[in-house]
Amino acid sequence: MMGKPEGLKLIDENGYRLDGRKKYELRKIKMEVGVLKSADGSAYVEWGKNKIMAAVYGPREIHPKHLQKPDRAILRVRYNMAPFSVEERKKPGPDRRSVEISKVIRGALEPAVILELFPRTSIDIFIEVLQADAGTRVAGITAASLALADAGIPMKDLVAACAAGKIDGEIALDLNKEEDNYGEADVPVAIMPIKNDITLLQMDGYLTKEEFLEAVKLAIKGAKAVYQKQREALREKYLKIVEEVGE
Amino acid sequence: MMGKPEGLKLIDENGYRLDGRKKYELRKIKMEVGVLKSADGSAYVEWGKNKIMAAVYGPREIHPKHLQKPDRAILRVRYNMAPFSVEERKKPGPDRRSVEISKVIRGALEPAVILELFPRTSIDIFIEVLQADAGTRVAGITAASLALADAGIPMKDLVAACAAGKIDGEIALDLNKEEDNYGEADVPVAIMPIKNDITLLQMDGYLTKEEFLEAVKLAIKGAKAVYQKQREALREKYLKIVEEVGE
Amino acid sequence: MMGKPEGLKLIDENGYRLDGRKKYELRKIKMEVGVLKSADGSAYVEWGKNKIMAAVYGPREIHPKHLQKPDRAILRVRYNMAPFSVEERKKPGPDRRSVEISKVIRGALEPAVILELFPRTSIDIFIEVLQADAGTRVAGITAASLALADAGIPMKDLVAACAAGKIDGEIALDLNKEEDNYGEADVPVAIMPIKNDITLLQMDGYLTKEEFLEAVKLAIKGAKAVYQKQREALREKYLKIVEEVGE
Amino acid sequence: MEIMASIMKDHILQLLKEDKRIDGRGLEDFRPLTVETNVIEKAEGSALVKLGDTQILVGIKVDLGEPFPDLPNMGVITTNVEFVPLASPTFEPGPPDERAIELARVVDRGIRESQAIDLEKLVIVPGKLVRVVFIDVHVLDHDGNLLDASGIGAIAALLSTRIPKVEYNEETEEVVMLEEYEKLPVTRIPIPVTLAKIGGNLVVDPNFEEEQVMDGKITITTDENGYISAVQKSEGGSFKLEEIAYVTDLAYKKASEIREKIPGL
Amino acid sequence: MEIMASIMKDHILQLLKEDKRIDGRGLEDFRPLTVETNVIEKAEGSALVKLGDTQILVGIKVDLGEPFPDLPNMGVITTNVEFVPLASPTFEPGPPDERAIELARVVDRGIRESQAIDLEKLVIVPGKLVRVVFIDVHVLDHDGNLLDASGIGAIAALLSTRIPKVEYNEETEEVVMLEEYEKLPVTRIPIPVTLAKIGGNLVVDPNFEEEQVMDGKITITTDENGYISAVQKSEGGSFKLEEIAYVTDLAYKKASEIREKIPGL
Amino acid sequence: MEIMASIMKDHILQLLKEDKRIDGRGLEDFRPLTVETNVIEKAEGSALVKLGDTQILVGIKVDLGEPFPDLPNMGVITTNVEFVPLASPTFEPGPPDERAIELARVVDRGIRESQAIDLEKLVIVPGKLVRVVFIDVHVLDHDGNLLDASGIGAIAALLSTRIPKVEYNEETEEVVMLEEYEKLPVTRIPIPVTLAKIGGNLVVDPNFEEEQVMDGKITITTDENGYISAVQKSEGGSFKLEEIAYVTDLAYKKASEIREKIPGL
Repeated sequence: MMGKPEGLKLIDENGYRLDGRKKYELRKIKMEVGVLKSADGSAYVEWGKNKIMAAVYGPREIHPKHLQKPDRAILRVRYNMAPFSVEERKKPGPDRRSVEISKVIRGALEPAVILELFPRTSIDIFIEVLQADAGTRVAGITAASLALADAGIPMKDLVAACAAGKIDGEIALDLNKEEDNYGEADVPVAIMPIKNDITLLQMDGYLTKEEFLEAVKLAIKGAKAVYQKQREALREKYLKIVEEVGE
Repeated sequence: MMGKPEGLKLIDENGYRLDGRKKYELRKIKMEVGVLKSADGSAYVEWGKNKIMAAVYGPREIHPKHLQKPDRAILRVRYNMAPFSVEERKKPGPDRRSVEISKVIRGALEPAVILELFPRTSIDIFIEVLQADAGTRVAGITAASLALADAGIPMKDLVAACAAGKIDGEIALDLNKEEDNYGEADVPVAIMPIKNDITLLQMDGYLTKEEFLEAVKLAIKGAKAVYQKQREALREKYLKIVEEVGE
Repeated sequence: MMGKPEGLKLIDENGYRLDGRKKYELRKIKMEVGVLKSADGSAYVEWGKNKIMAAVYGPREIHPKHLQKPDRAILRVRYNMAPFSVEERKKPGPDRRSVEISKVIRGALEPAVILELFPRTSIDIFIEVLQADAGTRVAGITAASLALADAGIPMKDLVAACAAGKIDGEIALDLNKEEDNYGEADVPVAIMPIKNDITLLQMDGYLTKEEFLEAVKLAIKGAKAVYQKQREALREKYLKIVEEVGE
Repeated sequence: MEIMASIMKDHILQLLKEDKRIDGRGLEDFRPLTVETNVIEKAEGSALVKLGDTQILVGIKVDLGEPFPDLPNMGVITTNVEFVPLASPTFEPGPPDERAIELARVVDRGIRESQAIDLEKLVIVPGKLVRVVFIDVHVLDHDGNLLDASGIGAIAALLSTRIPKVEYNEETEEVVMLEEYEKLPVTRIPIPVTLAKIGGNLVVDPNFEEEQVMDGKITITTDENGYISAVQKSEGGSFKLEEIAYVTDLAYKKASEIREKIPGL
Repeated sequence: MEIMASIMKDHILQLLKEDKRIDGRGLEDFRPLTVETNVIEKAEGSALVKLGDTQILVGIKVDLGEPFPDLPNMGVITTNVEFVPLASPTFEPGPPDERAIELARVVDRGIRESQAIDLEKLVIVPGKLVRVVFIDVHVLDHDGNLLDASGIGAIAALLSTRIPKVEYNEETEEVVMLEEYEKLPVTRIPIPVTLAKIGGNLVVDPNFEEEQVMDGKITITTDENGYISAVQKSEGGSFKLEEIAYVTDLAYKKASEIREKIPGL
Repeated sequence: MEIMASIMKDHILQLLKEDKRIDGRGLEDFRPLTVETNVIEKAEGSALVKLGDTQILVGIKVDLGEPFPDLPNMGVITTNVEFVPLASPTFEPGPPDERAIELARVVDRGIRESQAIDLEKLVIVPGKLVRVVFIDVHVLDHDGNLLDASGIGAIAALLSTRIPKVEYNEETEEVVMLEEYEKLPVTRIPIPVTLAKIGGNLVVDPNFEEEQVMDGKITITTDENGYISAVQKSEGGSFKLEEIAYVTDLAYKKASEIREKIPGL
């Protein structure tokens, strides 16, 4: 949230946003499952200008053995930005922001994964942001959840994610970079849609209670739309396999 | 030891130092034992403006197993300064000075601890300098020794410590920050008072042999006074326990 | 390869180089085997102004056990420059250049060492550049190979190394620092002379295929001359031992 | 260890069925809280927070420095948290781990997004020279809920901060520190309130044992104007929408109570 | 694992006796190669390379900065390679290891020594202000021969790079970015070609399995003028002089074929 | 290993009962010492010290740089020690560990506190430009008592140092290095002398085996004016006051003998 340039309007008189969307409209989202050979599961998500790749390795042996849990797998998540993914080149390696995001993404995915099935192993999730334009963490969760499914990891539900925020005083869905920079708040949310369980919830900004809850509800709606796209992407992958096996 | 400002007198014509002490006078010292819940033993020492907390964990399992000794415990010491403990904010994390001080403090405490009783374990001592005003290492040793006793670690004797130094050409006890900056030498000493064993001895400055030995003797006297305060602090803790059990 | 100062000639009209050598002439090389007490094997090489010390430790137990190979020893190489070894003081610790050189030196020595004889162990080679003047990697390989022999590690052959390069448009042997800076290419080569096996080959510069192969052949010739000196140095060491035993 | 943890979990859950907690508190009770300021004379501001057996020391240092290039008219605040191994057997020496980094960032957001400090008043020469405020949180004893204790300590320490006034001489381009002192421009009092979810129950201000067995937790930072300036769901577990609404309401209430305990308010 | 490796090695060697490879290629065949540029809009240049199942993404960022003191009349290029753990079970999180560093340095040498970029044209104010070109190689999927894929990606991304023209005002000493864009001054197209040695056989463009069992490998980078700008024998193993000659010839030939696939050439 | 150590300890203690040492020396004897200077031509000063089988190489590099803000009229010296793994099976690659740091700091204090180098003479422009002297100690072979060898090497290397004279042009604010060379202003010769305590016995210049079994050690650095400039009790063990007095006396005596061996004195 930075100081907004004088006179910049994020929503015009007709209710359109700078990129032409309406207040409750998602950016264009493309998903593809199974994009990497080396990984046990993988997915690629384009979400507006965000380009995110996720890979899953595991369940596999844990190297420093004292990290093993006798009764379940451990989930590890690494969210990373490519140096060229942002306007100003980012120095390689984790910064404090990506350490925090990796941690909350792990907390968002953990409730969905049935870790008890694979004691003493790790399931490692790697999220690479190849291009960033606000909302990378929800896009990353969405991609990681697909990659987990692609890897055949048993899950209670897919995790779908989306953000809402406040721009020009109004609650709006799925902020892009400019909106995030000059808006008043951002509320990323992840859910397991079957039971409406919220597994990620953050807020960065300044909101009344009412605005906050409105944003959460809107983000949940967005996440449900994302969920449908996730299911389609998995179905496509499934059909492709069936086709290949049929050949 | 920096260049002393023109005309600054550290001892006035009546033999008083800048903080009103006489040459052989200690700063005001307060000690409290058992100040932390999480640690196995702990102590807090205020020594002039120094504020030092020490904690002991152990004997406990050592994580990188190759560090284990089959016939005794290993003693580990970490001396650390809080970023706000000094005039100029100190960047967090160990610098070369604190690495050296941690090492010599370990050497000062090791002779007192009966390590043979706990093979394959570690006894970990953490010293946090919350405010620093010269003499943190002797205050830290004093606090750590109390924390060891509080943790019930068997010892041959308490380790008591104190420094002496040279200011305005004279040997004086227990330099404060200003005296340390503008003085000619600092001689920190730690002893096990029962047998008069010297377990820490350093000198930073420029002294004749006679001055050096005079400073050592004076510091030993100071350490013996500190020893009495340590015993009182432990007695107070003991009485408190007796009281609580009695209730 | 930097921009050459206007008018600087690296080879004069009589075919002499700046340090008085002819095109195909090696710098003066001195070798001594068994120069360190602590190491299992060691050697010191002066090659022009290069001063290089190499030590071998092993076969010995590997500390992080997961690095062990059940069927052979692992070879580890660390090439390091002393801070005072170059014109501008070098900050201690490995930089990207020394990481790469360590890796290619390992690849140059590995084919010669019979690693299968010592499963689950490591053989550690340390190369310290005490003074650098171009050609430190070939001098380092030469010294390391002697240190391996001194440590009694069974080898198929000694590894001998030498570089050739291009200066003032001509292929020349064993460039010194000035020639390396202002020359057009440098081609370091290591061989096992018995079978003419090339175990190190790099090229840094800009050469036609013909020039490149000419440089390789010339470097091989140089390495063979170095090989003779290695054998002499080992013979001297052997005679010294015989003498000592005889006493 | 794992067995002890599972026995402890059973015990805590059993108690929660009857709305009881392991240390006897009600579900909506904080532990006893004391906040003492000006405990470190060498720091420009400081606060020692005791929340039950949890102890946090916060020190504020204020330096002069350059503003961020994209924010030339704002001072700089930076929040750092040290989980020193003195405070818990679960802390290791070394640079801040993910727990300490998350904690620092949530405390920082609560302060920054509420504009608790008027950063524009920290500018001395726009684009060139501003005050840099270091908020250093030093954990002394970890008995749970470090985040609330740290957030309370941070704002209390900021409120206690006194800095020398400065005069800038435009001609000589020199800065003179005056003998006179002024307060930091603290305009709002954001307070974080954390609830843990344990087997379907929500408890405020979880202690160490409760944190060991909880599924997840959520922190809501609110200020005295009725605004939320930071929300963070942390660890695993999940929350229902109604739970979020409940947690938010309780956060306002608890924050008001806590604000009473801060010296000088 | 070790046993599987030895069985795989036997299998690969058995096939090689009949000049066959594990994936059906001939000894001198590259895997299918595609090069797509301008895939990252936020980068000044970019290229996605697929070489069989190996995938590499290269991004180019161009900043302004100071030249090296000893090279006041030259812009700066710097090559970094990230082996992110997404790309292979053999990669670990952390700073570049020796494999990534070697790869970056060989790619860098191939470009630098051929003077593929006219560094003098990157100078804005001699000795003071130049363009700094960051070549960032991001490995996405490691199925062998990362070096050739990276080298191809680097030069393709450089060729695709567009940077805003700048105007330097000598009086105000200010730099103005113009709306007009220009290409990077790329003057040569160096292409690395790698051959692995497996039990006495030489195979070009080794895949992951082949790399697991190879003795060593050699990379020759050549440009369209018939010059070699980098050679690197890597890993263990050894080569005969005649093999070096063969490898060099093949490198020229393969590089010409690869150059055809680079967009915009 | 542990058993070998205990057998060695018994053996060493047995000998010491008869005032004998494992290598045949008397309790107050140093091992043979040689000091050779100007061994590294590329360094401004250097010294190779052999103390028995211990070998230390010290290089001195002198740069130009800024003084510390609080010491504007003083040049800068900085001492670094590298325990490179070539020198001992007990050394690991990596940044200096606590042993190397302690050693560097004690050597540094011995030189600094005796004002062995006249730092005021290293100032070129007060507050702005001074000479920065890097003392780099490189351990080549560790057979015990690295500290004395390093201290001897450091002062010998400083004595051998030659630096180009400089001329500062106040108008152009440029520094010109002249062809003429001058010595570093070394005014005192501090020498560290170390004694180890082994089972109640004190032995000077402990070798590697003695260090393995010693309880602790003490180093006294003295100069030719009869002053002490550094004292360090190191490792465990304890000393009586009378032992300190004895050690100090012996340190003066031994330092005088050692000073004779330094070239150019």
